[in-house]
Amino acid sequence: MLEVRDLVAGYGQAQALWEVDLTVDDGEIVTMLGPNGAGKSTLVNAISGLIATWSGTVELDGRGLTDIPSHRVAEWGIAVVPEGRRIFPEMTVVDNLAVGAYNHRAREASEETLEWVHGIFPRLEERSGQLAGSLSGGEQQMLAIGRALMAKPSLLLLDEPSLGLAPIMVEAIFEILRQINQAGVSILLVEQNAIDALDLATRGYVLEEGRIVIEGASSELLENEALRKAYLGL
Amino acid sequence: MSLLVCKSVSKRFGGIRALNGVSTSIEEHEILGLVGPNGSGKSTLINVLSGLYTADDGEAQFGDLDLLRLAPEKIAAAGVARTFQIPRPFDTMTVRENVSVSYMFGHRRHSLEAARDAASEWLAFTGLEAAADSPVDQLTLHQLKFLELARALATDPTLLLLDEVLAGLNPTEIEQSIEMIRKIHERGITLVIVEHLLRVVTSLSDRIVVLDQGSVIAAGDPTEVMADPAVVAAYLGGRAPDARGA
Amino acid sequence: MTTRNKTLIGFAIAAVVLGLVPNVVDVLNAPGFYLTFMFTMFFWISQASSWNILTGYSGYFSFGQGAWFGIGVYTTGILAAKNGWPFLVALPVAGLVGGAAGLLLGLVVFRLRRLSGEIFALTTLAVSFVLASVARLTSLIDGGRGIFMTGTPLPEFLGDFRTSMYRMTLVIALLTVLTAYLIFESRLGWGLFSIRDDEQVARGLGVPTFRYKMIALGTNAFFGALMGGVWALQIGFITVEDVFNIRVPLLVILMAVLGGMRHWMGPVVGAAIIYTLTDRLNSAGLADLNQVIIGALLIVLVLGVREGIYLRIRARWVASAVIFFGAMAVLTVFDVTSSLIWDFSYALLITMVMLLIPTPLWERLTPRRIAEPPGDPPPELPVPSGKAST
Amino acid sequence: MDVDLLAQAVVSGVLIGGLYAMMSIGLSLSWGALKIINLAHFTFILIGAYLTYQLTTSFGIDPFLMIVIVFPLFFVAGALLQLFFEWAKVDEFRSLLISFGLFIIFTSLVRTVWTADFRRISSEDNPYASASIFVFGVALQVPLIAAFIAAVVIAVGTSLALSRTHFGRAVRAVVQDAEMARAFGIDPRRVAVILSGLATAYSGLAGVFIAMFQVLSPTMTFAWFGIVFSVVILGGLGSPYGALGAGIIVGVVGGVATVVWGPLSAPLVTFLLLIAALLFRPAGLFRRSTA
Repeated sequence: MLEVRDLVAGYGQAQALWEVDLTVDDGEIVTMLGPNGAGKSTLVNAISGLIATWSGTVELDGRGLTDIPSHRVAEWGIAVVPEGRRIFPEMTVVDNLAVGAYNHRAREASEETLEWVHGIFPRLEERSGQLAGSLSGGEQQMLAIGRALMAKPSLLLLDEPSLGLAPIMVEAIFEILRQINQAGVSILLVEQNAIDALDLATRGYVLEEGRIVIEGASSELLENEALRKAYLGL
Repeated sequence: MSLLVCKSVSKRFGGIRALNGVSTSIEEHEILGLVGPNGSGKSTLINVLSGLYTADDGEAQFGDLDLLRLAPEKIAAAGVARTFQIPRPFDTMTVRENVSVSYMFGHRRHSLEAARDAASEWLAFTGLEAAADSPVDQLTLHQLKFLELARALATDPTLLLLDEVLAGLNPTEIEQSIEMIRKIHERGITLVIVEHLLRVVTSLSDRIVVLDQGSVIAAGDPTEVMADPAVVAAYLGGRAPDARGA
Repeated sequence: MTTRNKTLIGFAIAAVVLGLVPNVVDVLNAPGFYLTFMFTMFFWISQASSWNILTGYSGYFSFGQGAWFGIGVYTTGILAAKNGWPFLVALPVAGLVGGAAGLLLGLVVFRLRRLSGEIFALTTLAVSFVLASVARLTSLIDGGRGIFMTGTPLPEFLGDFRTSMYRMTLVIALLTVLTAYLIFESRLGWGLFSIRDDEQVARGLGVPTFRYKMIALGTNAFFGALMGGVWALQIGFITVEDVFNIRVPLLVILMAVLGGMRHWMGPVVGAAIIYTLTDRLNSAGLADLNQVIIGALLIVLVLGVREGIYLRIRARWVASAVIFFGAMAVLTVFDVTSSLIWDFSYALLITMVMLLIPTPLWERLTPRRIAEPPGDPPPELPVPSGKAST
Repeated sequence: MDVDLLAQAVVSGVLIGGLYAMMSIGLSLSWGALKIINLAHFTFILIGAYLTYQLTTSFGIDPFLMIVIVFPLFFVAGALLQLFFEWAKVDEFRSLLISFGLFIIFTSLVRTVWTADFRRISSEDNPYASASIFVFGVALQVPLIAAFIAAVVIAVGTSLALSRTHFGRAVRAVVQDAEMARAFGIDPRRVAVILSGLATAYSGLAGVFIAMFQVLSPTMTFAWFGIVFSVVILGGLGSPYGALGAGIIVGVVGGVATVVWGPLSAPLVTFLLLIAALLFRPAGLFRRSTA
């Protein structure tokens, strides 16, 4: 469903991605691994339209995303859980979720979606009226995921959801991602935490210094020496 | 001999503990690599040591000064300089003026006239002479990073904290930057480099300190440290071995 | 000879030439409004330059010029007019009181918390409102009755009233601009510029930001009040409404922004232009149109000439000189207008039109060599070493 | 001290506070949400007032009817102005300078059209000016009561809109993180244009009420600076309830100071309050502290 071809992107003058190719099929969980600064966040931001691509194409279900205004991307079925969560801190939890369902397609179904999201994250229902900025790190991550789900995406992009969370919370979040996937949402999971991510995903890519250096099934990648090399520089 | 000794340095942002009692030391004339996964607290440590953030707790002895209790300008005057990951040049000034200002203040005070000459020296050292009289908005990222270096060097530091000098550069530029870091070190300046390109850090550093979730999880010889299971787990994730959080 | 010495000699020449103007006017028996025109311009040049020492140099945007001006006006008003001090003794006291008030404000705003730009700006605005209210309430200052300055005696060596005003404002304007220049060419100046560009980085490089900001604010307030002290005489009857209104800060901002805040000459040029335009349009009975033109000019310049008119003139100095002096010559020789001031303002307007041409268009219209001032090497483009392929 | 006088001062202070709030909400929204310190709001109020004067005087339109005329007219003007700001890509500082330029232009245009003479709607065209209602023995001018009610409606309405509607959530999302808002389908530009229209319309309405009971002069904007900035800062940027609360505080404090220390002391007390707020609570008195 998602096809990225020859994607080149960066910030200002700094090029961060060199001709990246990747695909996510319907119903898949694909993970994009790589150490700090490999260009993973740039990739997420370029696909979700947060930054302009320099060249190359991004297609969702055969429709090109690179030329539409970035506020339309949500309408087309891509939702993002950005690095650092970036929830709206001075809005309540329920308002954050409502913003997630802002696009017209999602807005009509927002009540049912909200029920679904509350089912996945009962904690968010308990905290409905609370300001999002006052939530704990783990709860904020749930909110960021919940907000993205409210957009009724066919593809969910996650940028390092495990960042800064206690291992037990990481486990919980990844378990929920599996649930979400079973409900029919494809997932592109960008992670530094390779072992947990590969445990979840069917396939994976490894990004190093802006280029994809390895790709393959999760089980193969885990054994791949190149993965360690990419991460640990040894 | 230790140039800088950090004892249980802590810094919280809201509910997040960015630095959780970091204790470590920096030896004279060494290159210390400071590494760790995203969000592990490396940049926060640099920001605390350079006075940009106020630490909540701990001390950082530099000679008989505690850097954590000093204003940033006093830290600079003591001989500690830093660079920023995203270059922050003075953008209404030319390249030369940027460096001159830093020479005028910095570690010792100098006159305006002396600063013009000294700036040339540091611009030559960093290979920026050709761009000396350009406004900074005409520089490439690579040049801006070298300007960060030139400006920090012009303060005449004994300790230089480099925050992700290589981020955003292409392979050729990375090679050039590594050469530059070596040259700086040869001048007798002690370096702390925060870097995510581990192959570069391991080859450059005399010693490595690994941070994870605001704590030091390993320190020592680069190759040994990077093979430490706790470090591997910090980077690759998965079941945390018992060493975690030690 | 160094640039600095050249500039200082320039100041000396300007001082001598301008100092002789009253004598020339006397000899030629020229109308007295020339002197009034010029000393009012000196007033604005000094106000704008002193404001720029704080705001242009350090980047801390101040709406407080009216406060310093007002402190000066009222200090000489109280000391000289109400208590009979000799004017020339009261005058420096006015400057010092203003400077002290500036430092006091600085102590609070720079120490208490790191105020963001707009909050600092509003605090300075509020300070002038408070001063106005205090003056209105306190009978020791004004008490709503106003102060008559007209009877204040001036020393005889200064000449008649007009000449005295001219000489005093000239000296203060020269001192203000000279101070602005000396700061511009000093460690203090560079420290302030670095604060303007990035205060955090400046501190990190060792700039004593608190002290420097205090000096800048103190200097601004000192000169603002000193010139205010003289201006009390010109106002004649001092009232709170005339002194603490929003006019002084607004015009000063306009002048400095128009002329360019990044250079010590910017406010000088800006004040000269704005004051000339204002004065001429007012005398032509077009006071309202005048405001419209100035407002529009401000918008156009903020959008189109971000560096300010002065740096534009430097970049196009040949064209500026040719057009300005050419126009002056033509207008004077053919006696088109009724006075030299009109010639001057028309020449100024024509030159401004040329200066408003956007830089890209200008560069296409002119061969590059001509636009370059001599002595300044052409800016070289940096050599991209190993630039990222895009 | 006369208790009756004090009571009168408090009650009319509350009412005039409503007017202050209405004068300030536009600037507050523009500054807080659009990051544009739009000094032109002072002239929007002025033009709203003069327009009311002109149309009521020339055509005998009921002053209250002006609300329906001014609102859409000023909404469009504000929207256009925002498009201009977007086109010019101005930052906060330059927005201050540009809107200052607009301020100068509009003020002198008002002076050109209506001259510097004092203007007041004649009592034939404006029967409300002299009408009073007695509440608890305190005489209250009808326009002032109307202005207070309008201010409450605007503050409550805007607040509810911001908290309950899709548009309101979009506004808050854009203010807090425009990039994320965009990622979820919000077009920040559209939001800004609508908001600017509303803010400008509110300022125009304040002018309508001012024309109903005050004598107009082109220089009256200068007197507003202190009050409006006090209300905006005390109330917290971008907060309609804050502006209402701060307006009432400024109104009451001014009224009480007048009774206790005389009319001249009112601005002093107001501005001291403002300075205290700037130094100790720059985020405003009513803001929940989040960080």
